[in-house]
Amino acid sequence: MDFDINKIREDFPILKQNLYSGQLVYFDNGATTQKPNSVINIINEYYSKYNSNIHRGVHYLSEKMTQAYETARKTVKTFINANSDTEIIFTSGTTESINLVAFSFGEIFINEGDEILISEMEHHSNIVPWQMLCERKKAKLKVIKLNHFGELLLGELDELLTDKTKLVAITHVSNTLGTINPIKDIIKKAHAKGAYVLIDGAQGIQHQKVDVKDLDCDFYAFSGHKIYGPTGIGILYGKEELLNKMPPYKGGGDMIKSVTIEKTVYNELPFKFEAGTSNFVGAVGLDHAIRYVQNIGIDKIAEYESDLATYATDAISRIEGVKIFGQSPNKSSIISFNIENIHHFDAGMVLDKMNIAVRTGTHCTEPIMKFFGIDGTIRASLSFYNTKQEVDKLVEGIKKVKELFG
Amino acid sequence: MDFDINKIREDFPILKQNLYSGQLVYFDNGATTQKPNSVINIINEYYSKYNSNIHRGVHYLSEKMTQAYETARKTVKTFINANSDTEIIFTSGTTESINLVAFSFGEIFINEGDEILISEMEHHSNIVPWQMLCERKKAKLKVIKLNHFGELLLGELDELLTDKTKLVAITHVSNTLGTINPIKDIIKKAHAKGAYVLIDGAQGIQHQKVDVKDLDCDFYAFSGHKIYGPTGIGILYGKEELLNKMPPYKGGGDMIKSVTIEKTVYNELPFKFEAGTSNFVGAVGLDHAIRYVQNIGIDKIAEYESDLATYATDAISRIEGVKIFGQSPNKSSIISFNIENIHHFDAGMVLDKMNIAVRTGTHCTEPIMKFFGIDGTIRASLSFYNTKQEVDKLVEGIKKVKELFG
Amino acid sequence: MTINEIQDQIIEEFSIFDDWLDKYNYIIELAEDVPVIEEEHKTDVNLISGCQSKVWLNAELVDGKIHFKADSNAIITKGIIALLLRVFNNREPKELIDFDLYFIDKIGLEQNLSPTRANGLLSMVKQIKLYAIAYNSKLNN
Amino acid sequence: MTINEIQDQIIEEFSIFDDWLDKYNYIIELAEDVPVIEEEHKTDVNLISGCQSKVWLNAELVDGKIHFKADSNAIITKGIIALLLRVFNNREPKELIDFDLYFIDKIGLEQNLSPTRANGLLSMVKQIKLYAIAYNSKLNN
Ligand SMILES: Cc1ncc(COP(=O)(O)O)c(C=O)c1O
Ligand SMILES: Cc1ncc(COP(=O)(O)O)c(C=O)c1O
Repeated sequence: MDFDINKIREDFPILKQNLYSGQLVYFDNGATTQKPNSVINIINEYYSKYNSNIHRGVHYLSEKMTQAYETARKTVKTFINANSDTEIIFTSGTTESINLVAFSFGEIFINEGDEILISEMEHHSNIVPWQMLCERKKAKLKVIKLNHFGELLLGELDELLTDKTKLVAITHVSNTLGTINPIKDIIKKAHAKGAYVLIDGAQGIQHQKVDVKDLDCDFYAFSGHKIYGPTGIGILYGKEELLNKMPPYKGGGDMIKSVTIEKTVYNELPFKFEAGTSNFVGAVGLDHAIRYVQNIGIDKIAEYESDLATYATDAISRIEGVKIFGQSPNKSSIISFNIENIHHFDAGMVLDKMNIAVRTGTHCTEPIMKFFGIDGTIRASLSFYNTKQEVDKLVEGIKKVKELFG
Repeated sequence: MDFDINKIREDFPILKQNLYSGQLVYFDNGATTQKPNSVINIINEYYSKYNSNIHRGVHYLSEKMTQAYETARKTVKTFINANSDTEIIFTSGTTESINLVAFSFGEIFINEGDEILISEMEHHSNIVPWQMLCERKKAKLKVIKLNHFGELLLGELDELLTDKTKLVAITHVSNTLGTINPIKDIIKKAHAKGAYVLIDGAQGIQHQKVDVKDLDCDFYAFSGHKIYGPTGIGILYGKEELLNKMPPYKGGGDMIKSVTIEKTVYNELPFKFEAGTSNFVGAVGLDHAIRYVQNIGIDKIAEYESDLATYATDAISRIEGVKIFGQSPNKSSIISFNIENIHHFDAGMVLDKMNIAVRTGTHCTEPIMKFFGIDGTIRASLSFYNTKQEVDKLVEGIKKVKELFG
Repeated sequence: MTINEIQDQIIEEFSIFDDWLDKYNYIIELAEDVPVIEEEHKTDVNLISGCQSKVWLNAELVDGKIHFKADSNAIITKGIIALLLRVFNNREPKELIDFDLYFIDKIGLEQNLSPTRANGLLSMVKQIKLYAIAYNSKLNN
Repeated sequence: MTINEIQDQIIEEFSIFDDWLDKYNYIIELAEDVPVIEEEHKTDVNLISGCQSKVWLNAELVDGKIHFKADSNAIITKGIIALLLRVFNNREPKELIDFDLYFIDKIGLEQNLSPTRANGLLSMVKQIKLYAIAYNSKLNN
């Protein structure tokens, strides 16, 4: 299939939206992505024709909905090349996936004095759950530091990894700096020391091929809404052997085999971790979002986005007074920057009025801000439906901002 | 407004669906409810026009989406008459709401030797979280028993409530027996003993007026998908004073005020309990579901459903060999029954082929099954869009089942 | 007859039904043909528990062939068991290791063997295969 | 002038803009009018923290009137502060206890005072009211 940007843009109704004085330029893809018609329509269709609770139903609709839900699981399994369906847990998003591991893995694997290793570039969702776990279990949180290009100081990894390190929780791609971490190496080193590894894939999965078998990660977490799917659905991939050892996270319907007041027997994987009514329509939406990505081809997407990011980085960095944060050669299509003497919030407000949606602030990564000694950035995060013309509008916008506040 | 059943049915596209040999008769409303066009359309509209991540955005779409999300919170607040928006927490459903309380309330209020009181008619989602908590905290789980009408033996409440009882967790309406519990009395008695009360409102909220201020409950939990809203969204109401004392449940974005690796300051209510990207489109869907219910009027709904349930109970119980489980005078529109010498699963399969969707099995309430010495029932759960003609079809279906297996 | 010949025969038999209730009626009749497991063999070991219906399955190797006995507390499930055993019963282990079970789909009962339908039938088919493998290696030792 | 007279005046002034950037340009100019809080008063006590921009507000009662000084690290926020202080500054406490703030909506800046926009402005308006209440009860004692 050819990568036809005009045809692709046709698939996303919101991109035709007019804001104040012209067409939306949506560069806030790191926060959430837009949905293709195939996703919007399937949600509509399932609510209109097949909506029914899953798993325990004897009737037609329930059967149909259950099949769609389990098909979604298979789609995810194939997409990330997991060994089996049972390794794919539906959650409400990356944050819940990480909290699930922090609780359930934590309950059984983390004891007083153990260490958990994260990095200075983590999203709060991959910091706070570990802080909470460390507090509960009297364990220690350790940190891989950054350099000024926004890369991890992996030279220090050998020292940071000790016999007490039980888990390394690291982001695949930094949502603020765009840095793509060499996770395969990190996983190998951690495993050599006997530590397990969780990858926060919130910004990884939608931009490049992820093969959990090849990576050999123990957990991989991501959100549906960041890969063109609906809100309220996410994935935790976990190795079956580990998931089997972990106690359940939430209790309720569907995660049990039998219940008496005295004793409850938990269900097998993946249901053990899916308590209560799942977001089954959300799962179907995610299924179709992934199919959409597969249809284009994740490698084609990566190539196009990389090209666009290079173009944007080049254009933005030519503007005088602009400083880009995150300059690793291994970068995703996320560009964080500030304009000299102009508050990021002021810039964002003016860009907004020029119909350009960027994010401003700390992007839920305060430790990165502290490292760079700033209190926020302007972040343009690009997706495969964005264009160079849109980048040009952003450049124009930045110039206008400079003029206004100059 | 007049209750015009034909007009109402027009609002639900799925009700026109043809299955094997005729129009769907959907009597599985206890499992999940169908969605009116207003809900389906608003989801479509938000994904097509306004989709954007909430709370931290400086741009138009983000502002728009945030407002819609916070408006949804206000709608819920008004609907259940809470004191303030800050008492309305968005969760993924009843099960998560209860687990949140089990964890966060549990962390601070439950100590070794304390007691939690539930009932024999609880859904697994209101049993297992408490079992898990009791195991973690070495607390004790106690149970209010049933009588053969499917009512709670509240005479024993005075003995069951002790100085050690910290929480009573009880369902508003039994999803299997239909019993409407006298929760206002139970709450009063529990409070008199110094115990807090959580009400599982999964089957309560959609069928009758719920006023949390009048009830004076400490927590009230329900699911969006059971009140004509989308999947993946639910509510926890909690008294502000209590929620303020409770530590957060999940860690991540949006629930923090500031994060350093060393120390995290949590955000205020309700955000403290909403870690990560919320199901914001789901919240908007729930908003419109509640508006739909408000437009008809919850009292009108209750009246119509009560009438329909009486008709159905009467008709079903006239069939020879049918035994109804749950015969409280205070009943919701849920009718559980078995047919003599016929397995509920066989009956369900045949009814399905007659286009009638009922649920069969334990309905996630195994302790009720144990109490009645059965391993399942056939459950018809009725909603305001069902009709007497549909009930007649069910009666016909049951007769056919008897014929086939007779 | 081979496994496939019997499957084809069943498909042929079912081709006359164009009404679901007639089909179920026939399946209900078939339920009486199941070589019923003795009460004392209805033990937990032989129980294949679905969430919705229970299935018991017992196997014995007699003269190099596997004799199955089974039962279910739901009649339609039991009727389908009758069909399955008509195909699988009294065969040599090696015949049961690698087969293509297609008749269920063809007669429109695929829902009953879907992994999401918790009636125990899919597990029963898996169990039959496991017995076959076990007995086969026993015979070859 | 009364609070409302000033509000009407501002609405009048803004009515000439039909372009957002012109409007912002004007607000940016206004930012220079803010009675700026002294650096030593930019303490945590005076900080109203929004997630996106910071706002400092200091109040003093002089001759029965409240003198406000303020600042922000974002210019547009500061410009809006200038407008707010034009309305609220140097008034008797009782004037500031119960007022209807309508000009922000009318000039199209309502987003900046929405509870969901974390720029500190809404908190600042609340803070102004709190100061007024406190000083008022002080005056009446
Ligand atoms: C009484 C009761 N409680 C709790 C639940 C769980 O609700 P959910 O599965 O939406 O979390 C249900 C629904 O099945 C229910 O009927
Ligand atoms: C790197 C990273 N991790 C985790 C998250 C949290 O994802 P969600 O909010 O969908 O749970 C995000 C998204 O903001 C992210 O960018």
